Amino acid sequence: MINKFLGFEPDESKLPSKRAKIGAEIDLSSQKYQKIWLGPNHPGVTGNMAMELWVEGNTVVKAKTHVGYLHRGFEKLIERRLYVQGFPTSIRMCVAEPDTNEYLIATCTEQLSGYDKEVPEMAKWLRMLSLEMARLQGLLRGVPGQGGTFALGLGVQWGVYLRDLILDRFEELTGGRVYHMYIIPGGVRGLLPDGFKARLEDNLKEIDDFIVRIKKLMFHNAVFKKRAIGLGVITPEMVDKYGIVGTTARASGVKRDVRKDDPYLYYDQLDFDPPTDTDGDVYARTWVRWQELIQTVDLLRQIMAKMPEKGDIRANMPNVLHWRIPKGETYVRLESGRGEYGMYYVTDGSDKPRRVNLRGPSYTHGVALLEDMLVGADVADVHALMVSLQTCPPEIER
Amino acid sequence: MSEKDMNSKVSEMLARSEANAKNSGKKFVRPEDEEREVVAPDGSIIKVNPIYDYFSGARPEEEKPRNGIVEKFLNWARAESIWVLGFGTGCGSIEIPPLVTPRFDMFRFGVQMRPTPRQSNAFIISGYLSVKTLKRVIRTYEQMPSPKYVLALGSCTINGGMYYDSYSTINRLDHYIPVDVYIAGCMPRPEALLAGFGKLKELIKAGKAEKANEYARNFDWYKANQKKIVKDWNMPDYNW
Amino acid sequence: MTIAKLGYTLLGLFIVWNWGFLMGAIFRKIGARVSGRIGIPFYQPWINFFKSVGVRTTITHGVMYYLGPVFRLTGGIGLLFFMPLIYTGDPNGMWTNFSFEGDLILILYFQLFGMLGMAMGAGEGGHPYSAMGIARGLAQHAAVELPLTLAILSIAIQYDTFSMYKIVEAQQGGFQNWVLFTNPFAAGAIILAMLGAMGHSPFNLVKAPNEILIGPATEYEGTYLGFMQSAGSILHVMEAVLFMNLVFGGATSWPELIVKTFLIYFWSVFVGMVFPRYKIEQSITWFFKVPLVLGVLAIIVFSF
Amino acid sequence: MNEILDKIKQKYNAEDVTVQRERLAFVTVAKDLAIDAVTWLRDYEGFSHFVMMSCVDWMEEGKFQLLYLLHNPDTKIDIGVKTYIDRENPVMESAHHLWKQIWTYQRELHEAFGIDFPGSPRVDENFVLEGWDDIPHMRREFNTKEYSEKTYFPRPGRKTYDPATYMQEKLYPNQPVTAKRKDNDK
Repeated sequence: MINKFLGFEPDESKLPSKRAKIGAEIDLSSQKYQKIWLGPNHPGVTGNMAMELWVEGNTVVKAKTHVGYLHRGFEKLIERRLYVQGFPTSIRMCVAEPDTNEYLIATCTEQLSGYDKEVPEMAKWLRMLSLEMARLQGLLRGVPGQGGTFALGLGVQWGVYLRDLILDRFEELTGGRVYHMYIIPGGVRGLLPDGFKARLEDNLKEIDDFIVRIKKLMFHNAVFKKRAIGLGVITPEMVDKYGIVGTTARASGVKRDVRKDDPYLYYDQLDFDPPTDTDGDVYARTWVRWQELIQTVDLLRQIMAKMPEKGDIRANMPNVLHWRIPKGETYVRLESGRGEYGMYYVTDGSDKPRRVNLRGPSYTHGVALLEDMLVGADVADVHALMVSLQTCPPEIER
Repeated sequence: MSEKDMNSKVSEMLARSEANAKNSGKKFVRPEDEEREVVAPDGSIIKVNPIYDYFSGARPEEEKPRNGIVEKFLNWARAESIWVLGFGTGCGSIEIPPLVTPRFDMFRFGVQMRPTPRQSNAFIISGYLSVKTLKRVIRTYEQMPSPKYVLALGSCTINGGMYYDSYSTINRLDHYIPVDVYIAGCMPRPEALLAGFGKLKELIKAGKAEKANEYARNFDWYKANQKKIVKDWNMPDYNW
Repeated sequence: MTIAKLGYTLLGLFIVWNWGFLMGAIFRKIGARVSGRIGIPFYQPWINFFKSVGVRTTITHGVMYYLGPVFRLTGGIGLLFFMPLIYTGDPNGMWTNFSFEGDLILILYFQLFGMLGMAMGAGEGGHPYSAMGIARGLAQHAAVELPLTLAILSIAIQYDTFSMYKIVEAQQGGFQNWVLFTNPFAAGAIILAMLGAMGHSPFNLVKAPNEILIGPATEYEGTYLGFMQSAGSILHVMEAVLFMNLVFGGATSWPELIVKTFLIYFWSVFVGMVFPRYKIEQSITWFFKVPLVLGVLAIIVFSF
Repeated sequence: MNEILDKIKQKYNAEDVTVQRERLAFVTVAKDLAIDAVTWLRDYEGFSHFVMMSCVDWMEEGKFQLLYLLHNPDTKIDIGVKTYIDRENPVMESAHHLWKQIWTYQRELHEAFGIDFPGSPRVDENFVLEGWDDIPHMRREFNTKEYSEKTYFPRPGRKTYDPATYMQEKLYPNQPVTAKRKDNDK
């Protein structure tokens, strides 16, 4: 009725039936299927999450994901904390790349209070440095981790060792190993320590070696190819339908990169081209991430070269304990290692935010997409599919 | 019994169980988990209570240590071979991969990961515990064979940490399961974890890590605390 | 005479048990070194064993449940009892154990025996992952057995005997007499089938922690686990001894046995270090390709 | 940007149009028209990427504000379609047929705010909580601190200070306390 009144008809061919059920239609009471639980106590799930699988032989006929094992109620907790108090809480939303949370909440408050233009140049470069380092440490765990899902543990051992080196650099820069609290509203907390660039460059050289070794270990490996090629294919049509972002979308040939689409900080001054692939299977996703590993190392070198030596690192901000932000709302996004990572932030003129809502890539990848992807998959491949979508449960349930 | 009789009996019973469900004040019992009667293939009627049947009806019992030197030797063996359950309950589990990799290699201290609770004797509670996870943690803890040890990571397990006011996470772990070693920090560094394992070894060798018996002794108190917060007590389909 | 023989056999069992533990530790250490770690101390398996035995809680799911580890242990001990460990030149001498004419058939059976026992135990344990693990294990074992049996038949035809002792005897007098060189097809089939029998990556489907927990052993704890650790160590050494006797000329002394079993076992660890795990259907297909063809060739060559 | 905003204004009587950034705008649309507006943006204007769905509790005004944030991958424009629904009887038309992930959001909002989306698959299932018997946890009137203290055995000895007063007392003990804060703990 309303459509007629408005003078247009929605394209019915694009709409599935409104009564569409999610998942396959099978008779679960027919005793033909066995129900097994993967998780929460299972070494094959990332983080703390559960998958309820109905299997016929080795094939999954229906899957349900269960989240909430890591629910802490961040969004509620931040509502009852001052802007600056909510900050250390918020960074624990996702542990895999905590710096992305810092950037989001800092930028949201800056944009709503009107200080976003006053963030000094040096601070922006340092933010980029810390974000790229966070991406690098995530990829160092993630790329060999995909081999780890097929029981190729050797790459994981090398990768986590190198990640420790990057965490050492974080420790120098920020004082924290995993949680840094480096990017704060108005700027960053500190300048680079003496000799930081040289030490980071040393680490990057080691990572260069590692990149070559992991290529030989994984991408030239017959068994890895046999298991990963053709597994969990995401077609380009699925990308918009499921809200797929980041490397997962890029592996299907859809170029989605917030750093290019909606450049933040100084990413428009850097020379890079997000890697893509066309196959959309687990192998392609891992391959894209491997290329992104090279690119991140390159970006870190570019950032270190272009970064000014000295400069202001903090904007002149009001007393944070009495900080009131006028009523407003915004959405800020960035490209994390897993894809578009955004935050919807609403203020109401008081000294506490009204609503903070995180949009993690896992929210769409880890529930709706994973459930549909698992149908027809082998039980042995469940872990691989989950890791290839970079599911990070804490950002689903927050 | 004829087929017709059987059918009428079944429908009668279904009606009765529906009425039971309405009358009983149990909120979170799903229809398939309710106490009900089923007809066996030979026509006899059996009472089943799925929740009771899924869980072990037996209380944990205190298991006395052996005598003298035998127990000392076994304690030494237990201390030098700590098998940790691979269950990342919170964000502290991101520091487990560094522990099993070249930098901090915990294997050299005899600490290994194990995928199933039946074969592990140490449980790392890695940080905050939401109520939903706590239920699984309790069940997992009860499945582990005695003697078993619990290491609690981070300030969240001590007093709630920065989630002290959260509606979803518990504040004090030692009210729900006994804790042997607390490792403070948010989150504790891998070195701190290794030190925690060192402390646990000292406790085991001194024969002081008998918290499994303490759990059995104070079982009622622990269960009362657990039941206070875990309202939906039926496990979804853990029926093995 | 029989009593002395039994004594020697039991002594051999003790040595094999310890050597199995030590070898397991050494290989875990090698794996650790490749990753850049220090790895477990070499005495860790013994501590693990004593700890497992000292666990206070025992849970049983029925008779079959605890017969599982017992059967597995029996499989290992059976292999040891009826296979000559060391060739001394005397068919009734020490270390030949209770080898007899036709023991090869019994040994082939004992190889599968442990897996069957575990299947019963895992079934009684009732954990769905145990069932999946054992189903994978039996399927893969069947795929391994086919090329292995063909190769062993070929060797039997070659030496016209089903006696392990005679096969070892025929290979004495220099490495040019080993089956590895006299019957390369059978040797190839056995060396490839060995990968599956040893159960290392890429064929470690039975114990696949990130897929099916730890497979058949999921429900076992305490003393049962201690038994299974012992059974595992004995089985590993005895399978290496089986392949050594079949292909690599047997051993004439303990040091030779230790070096040869170490190298044979190293082959599967070496492959496993750099390869991920196959899925069960891929694994079975793999055994039905090259190893099976080699096995068939070996039969054809020696039948005519 | 202005072009598309004008179209929405014209077609759906959009009010309260705020351009937050160069390529981000929020518009408010009546409750009955919201899903149509979203469908139209998706099918005809190329906003094919669904970014997120969110809800804000405006308790004082007795309203829930729902947000559908859409992104156009070609023009790189984001438009947040907002709509207000009654807080007493929160029911909203389901949009699960538009994008596959929306049913997850609707399931979460159903649990967190108690908003009903008739027809949405699995909307009644628990999302993050299990055995929750209090009011929906993300509503403003739900006091999480009180709930936690009542339920989870707080360890004695923990003190919570108001940062402003505490800092003033510590750093400037001689001056009278001025930084009093109205305690609006929620």
